[in-house]
Amino acid sequence: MRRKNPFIYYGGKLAGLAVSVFVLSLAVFYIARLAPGDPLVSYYGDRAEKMTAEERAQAEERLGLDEPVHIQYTRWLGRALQGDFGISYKYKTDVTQIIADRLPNTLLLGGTGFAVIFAGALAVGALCAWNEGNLLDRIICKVGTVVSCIPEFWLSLVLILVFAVQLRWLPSSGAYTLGGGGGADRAVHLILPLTVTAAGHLWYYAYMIRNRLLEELRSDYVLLAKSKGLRRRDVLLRHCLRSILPGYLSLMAISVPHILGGTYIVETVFSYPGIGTLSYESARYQDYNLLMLLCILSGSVVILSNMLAQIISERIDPRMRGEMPAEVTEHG
Amino acid sequence: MSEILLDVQELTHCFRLGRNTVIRAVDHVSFQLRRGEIFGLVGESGSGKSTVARCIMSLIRPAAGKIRYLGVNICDPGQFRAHRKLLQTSRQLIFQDSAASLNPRMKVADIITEPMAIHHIRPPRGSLRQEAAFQLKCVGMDPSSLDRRPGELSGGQRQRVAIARALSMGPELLVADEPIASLDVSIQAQIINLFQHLQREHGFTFLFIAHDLAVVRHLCDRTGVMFQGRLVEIAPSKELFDNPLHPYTRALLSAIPIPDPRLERARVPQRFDPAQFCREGLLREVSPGHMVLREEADR
Amino acid sequence: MDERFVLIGARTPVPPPLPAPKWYDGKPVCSMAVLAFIMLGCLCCEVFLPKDPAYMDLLHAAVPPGSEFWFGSDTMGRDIFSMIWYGGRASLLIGFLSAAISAVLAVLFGAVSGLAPKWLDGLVMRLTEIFLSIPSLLLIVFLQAILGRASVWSLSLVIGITGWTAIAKVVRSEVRQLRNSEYVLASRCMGGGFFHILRKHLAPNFFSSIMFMVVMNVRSAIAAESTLSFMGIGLPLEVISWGGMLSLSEKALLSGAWWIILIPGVFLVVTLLCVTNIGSWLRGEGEQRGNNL
Amino acid sequence: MFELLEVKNLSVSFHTPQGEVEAVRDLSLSLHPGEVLAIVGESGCGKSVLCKSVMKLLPRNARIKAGTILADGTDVTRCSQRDMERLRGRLFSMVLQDPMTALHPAMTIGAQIAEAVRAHQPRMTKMAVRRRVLELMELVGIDMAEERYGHCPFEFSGGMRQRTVMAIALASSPKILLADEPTTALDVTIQAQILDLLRDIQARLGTSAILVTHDLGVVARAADRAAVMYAGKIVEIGTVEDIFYDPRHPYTWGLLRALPAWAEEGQPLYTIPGMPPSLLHPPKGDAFACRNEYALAIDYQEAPPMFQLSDTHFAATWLLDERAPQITPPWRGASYE
Repeated sequence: MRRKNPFIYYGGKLAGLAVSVFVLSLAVFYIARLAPGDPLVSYYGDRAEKMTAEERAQAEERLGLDEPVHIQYTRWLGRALQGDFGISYKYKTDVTQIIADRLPNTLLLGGTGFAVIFAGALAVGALCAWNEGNLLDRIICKVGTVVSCIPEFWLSLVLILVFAVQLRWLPSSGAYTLGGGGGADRAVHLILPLTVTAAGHLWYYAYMIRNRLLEELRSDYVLLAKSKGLRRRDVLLRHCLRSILPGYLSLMAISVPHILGGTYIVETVFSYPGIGTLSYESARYQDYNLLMLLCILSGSVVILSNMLAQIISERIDPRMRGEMPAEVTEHG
Repeated sequence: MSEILLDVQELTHCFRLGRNTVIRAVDHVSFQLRRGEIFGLVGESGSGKSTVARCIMSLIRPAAGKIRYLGVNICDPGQFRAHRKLLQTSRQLIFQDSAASLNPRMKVADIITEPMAIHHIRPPRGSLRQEAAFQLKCVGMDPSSLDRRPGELSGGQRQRVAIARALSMGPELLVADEPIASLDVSIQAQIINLFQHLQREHGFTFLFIAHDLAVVRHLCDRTGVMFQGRLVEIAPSKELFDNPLHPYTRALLSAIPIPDPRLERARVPQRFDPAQFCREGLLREVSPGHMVLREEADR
Repeated sequence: MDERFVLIGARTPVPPPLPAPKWYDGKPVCSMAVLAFIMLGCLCCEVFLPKDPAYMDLLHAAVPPGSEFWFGSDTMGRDIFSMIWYGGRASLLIGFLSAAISAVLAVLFGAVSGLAPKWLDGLVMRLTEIFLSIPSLLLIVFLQAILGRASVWSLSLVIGITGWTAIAKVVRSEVRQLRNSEYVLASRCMGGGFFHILRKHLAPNFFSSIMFMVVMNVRSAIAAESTLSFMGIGLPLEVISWGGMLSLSEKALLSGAWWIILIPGVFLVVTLLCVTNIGSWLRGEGEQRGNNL
Repeated sequence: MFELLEVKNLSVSFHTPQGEVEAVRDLSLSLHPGEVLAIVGESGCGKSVLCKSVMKLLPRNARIKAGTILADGTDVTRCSQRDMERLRGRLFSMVLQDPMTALHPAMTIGAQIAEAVRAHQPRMTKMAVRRRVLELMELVGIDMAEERYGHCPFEFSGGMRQRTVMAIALASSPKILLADEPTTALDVTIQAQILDLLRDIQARLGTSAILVTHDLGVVARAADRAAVMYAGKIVEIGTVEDIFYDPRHPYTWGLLRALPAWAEEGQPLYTIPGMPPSLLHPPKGDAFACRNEYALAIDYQEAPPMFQLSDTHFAATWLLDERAPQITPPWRGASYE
């Protein structure tokens, strides 16, 4: 077996990433400009509608919107490569600045959500597999199926209705109380959005873990491990979990966009100041520069996590490294 | 001596494993099948016997070598295309795992008549269904199974259906790739008898691939032994079993357990170290019809 | 001599009659019945609707459930009971339509990718990946903007276009697996052409295995419609749908009008649950059929 | 005589959606210390289930309905999960059929054997465990043990993997080794090596073994006693000589006669007609009756009891009843020219 040169290996992956991001930015740039709508409205507000043709032309020239799209794109690309992503039409400040303000909130929500889903799914899945067919397993399965059927926005509404409006235990919106904002305050504001984010996805992964574990538990090597006197717990945790982990890790890496998409909706319902609300606004109001950066950010996260998933499954599992599919030439 | 139906010459095929490793699955294999004979191809797993079968059935295009069937070089795409219908109707293949080689969603009747439907052949017994019932009876099954699906049949019955499908076209050459390996002992005997009976009745040429030497000895007229992609010995079955010449053949024969405890325990199996195996060399005829792989230096 | 000890030899046994399986065995009867009930109710709602679902009775805005408004009225004074049955049409239609659209797209792309040579397969899969990496919410907003004013048809198209990637991947791997299966090999050996194999072997085996994905897509399409309409980027307010009804919930939250939020939501969730149950039954069915060999 | 393993009236059933499958039906059996007992039968006759019920490794839908399994004086059927964990590996352990799937694909060979060593000696030092693992690897004939310690199963051939499985099974010096078709998935030449290794180790360590197989050749090579199973029951049991040279049950006759090794040139093979019965609804009386050309009328009504022929030889067929007609056995014992 020949080891690949790590520089070539990772270099190739990075080049692939760069190409993908380039194609993505091109696609988003063109689609955004194809879409009908007036970017001037988001810059000048209502004033844009009362502009004379001359004023419009001037304004478009100032924003660089008068030239053909491909020139606009090259100009944008040139600046972007130097770290200048332009200004937001709506907020009239540097795009990077706006995103930098909001990003920590989304990272906090998405990151903790991801961690909760990752660990929770493992725990719940393993618990169910351990108690296969028992009352506990059946109850968890039923509850999980029902919860996974509830759309996130409605769950948010119900939770707000119960905990914020009726019981008044938890705040209904925002990331922190205006003026205040200590760690505890942020944590309290995080509870409901986090619950919704986790509830929407947790069962999907937990159920997958459960089924994969059960599949593993029926395999021959488990029989052998048991017959050598290992305890059931050790078999489950040390053997079965170990063999499903690479698959799970890569699945979780691929699932980043889904969880990200979920936080967008949750952010909107809870008026949580994050990237989600921002990208929704920017797409609606043709805030081109903001939109581009947001798309590239989320796109790179997704592509990166896809690659990560691939690398994980190639690295962890020795079978992947050793056996390559035989090539068969066919005809007939 | 009857005419040669299939002539395999210097057949070679490689599988690529990874970037640098290439495995020679079949390495300069040559043999001939005469019309109407049963030829056994024996070898352990990974010896390349299945690859030979697939090359003969044109499922794999060999890397080198020639296969002439009824005078047609089937490795040549042009000749293959010119004689496509002949090749596809008169050669039939039976797989090891009948569960996988029968479409689980088709009914037995449709499975058996699939080749006819493909080539738009008018069934000689009226309708396709009657044809299927007839073929099913030929392989010892009741026509009541016509509307069942493979999942509702037992392993032996499924293999019978696969045989019926292969025979429905009246083939000249039947290739069976380990057709009994996944069956029970008592069912194996039934299928072997069926093969023997059908071969006598139809007179097709039969290439039987197996790893069970006792079965091959019973069924086949001539036998070839393969090891690591090379054909190491060919001889009439009786001759091969009574007087094996290649050390690998000897080791293989001595490893088959004899179902007699006293005899069996008195025997010491011969070992054959794969490291000693010399891939180079040629098949040389030592007595009429008996060929052994010998190193060049022996010449 | 004892009569019982007479040599009579082998006799074919008469197999005991197996108890005929009941038609409902293993089927999710309850889910099917509830879903059928809801669908039927939505289809012929004109027959029994007590009020015009679109009529805004501003004098009776946000009335709690009672004898006049069975399920209460919303903040614009419309009767929620009538809206649910009427609005279900749009929601269900969008669900089925977009699932159909994405299934067609997925089969197209997946089959091409599964049957194509390696380089084309790689290219298609890479494109799919990039497509997947645009957050679907943004994609929907874009597409909506391009298609202009949202209607049931345009929204179905948009949701359909964004939802095909997952099925496409399954289709691709399924096609690859089937293509290498022994019965396809056997058929090729007998001279079966591409279309013969496609019709006889690939299509039947593969439809059953993607059926459950399609059903699951119905579910996610209904959920997506409601989410979009709720966020105000789906159907316009005048077109009644379950999601649209919930978009009024912000005012309802403030006034504590729970029925505006809960009752349409419960309908939505029950429908989704029924579809999910049917979907997972289909999946189990497919697996069992694959295994009973 | 002291019996290492005594199975009495064991019945095991599987609960499937189609109904109850009676895999093992009222089966009794004993294993003497230091012997190899072969269990022969076709697939689905319940021989594997018997093995797994001794170790209580049955799948979840299976249940031991009746009977006792006394292993070295302990009734296994009453043991709790924890007790079984303590017994497995030390009292009995298992060699599985397919070495390709029996080993954890992502763990090194050494680690898997070491796990088995440590399962019953948790206090052993790392060095001692390693020493023991290398010793075991040598015992089962894996050379270059030091080097192969860190290899993963996919780098091993089938024979090597089966040796590894044997090393794992022997790690805690069990008294009983249950080998479930240990050579079926292997090539003939490897099969001979593994069988000889099994005999060799068994003789050296004084282990008793149950060898489950469908191949009478394997029985002849490696077993002291043999039990023939059909449809969840033992139909004949005796020493290997009893079974091969003086078989009494029609099914044993059929099995021996059907072997291609005994076939006469140019003649068709003898075949047992029909198929094994489904254990979903086992037929009344003797399950073999409908395939048995020597079936008596009573075979279709009542299952035969075990008739004792000698100290070691038992068979369950009504032909041995004194009221039955005298039959000349079609098989007068093995004779290889």
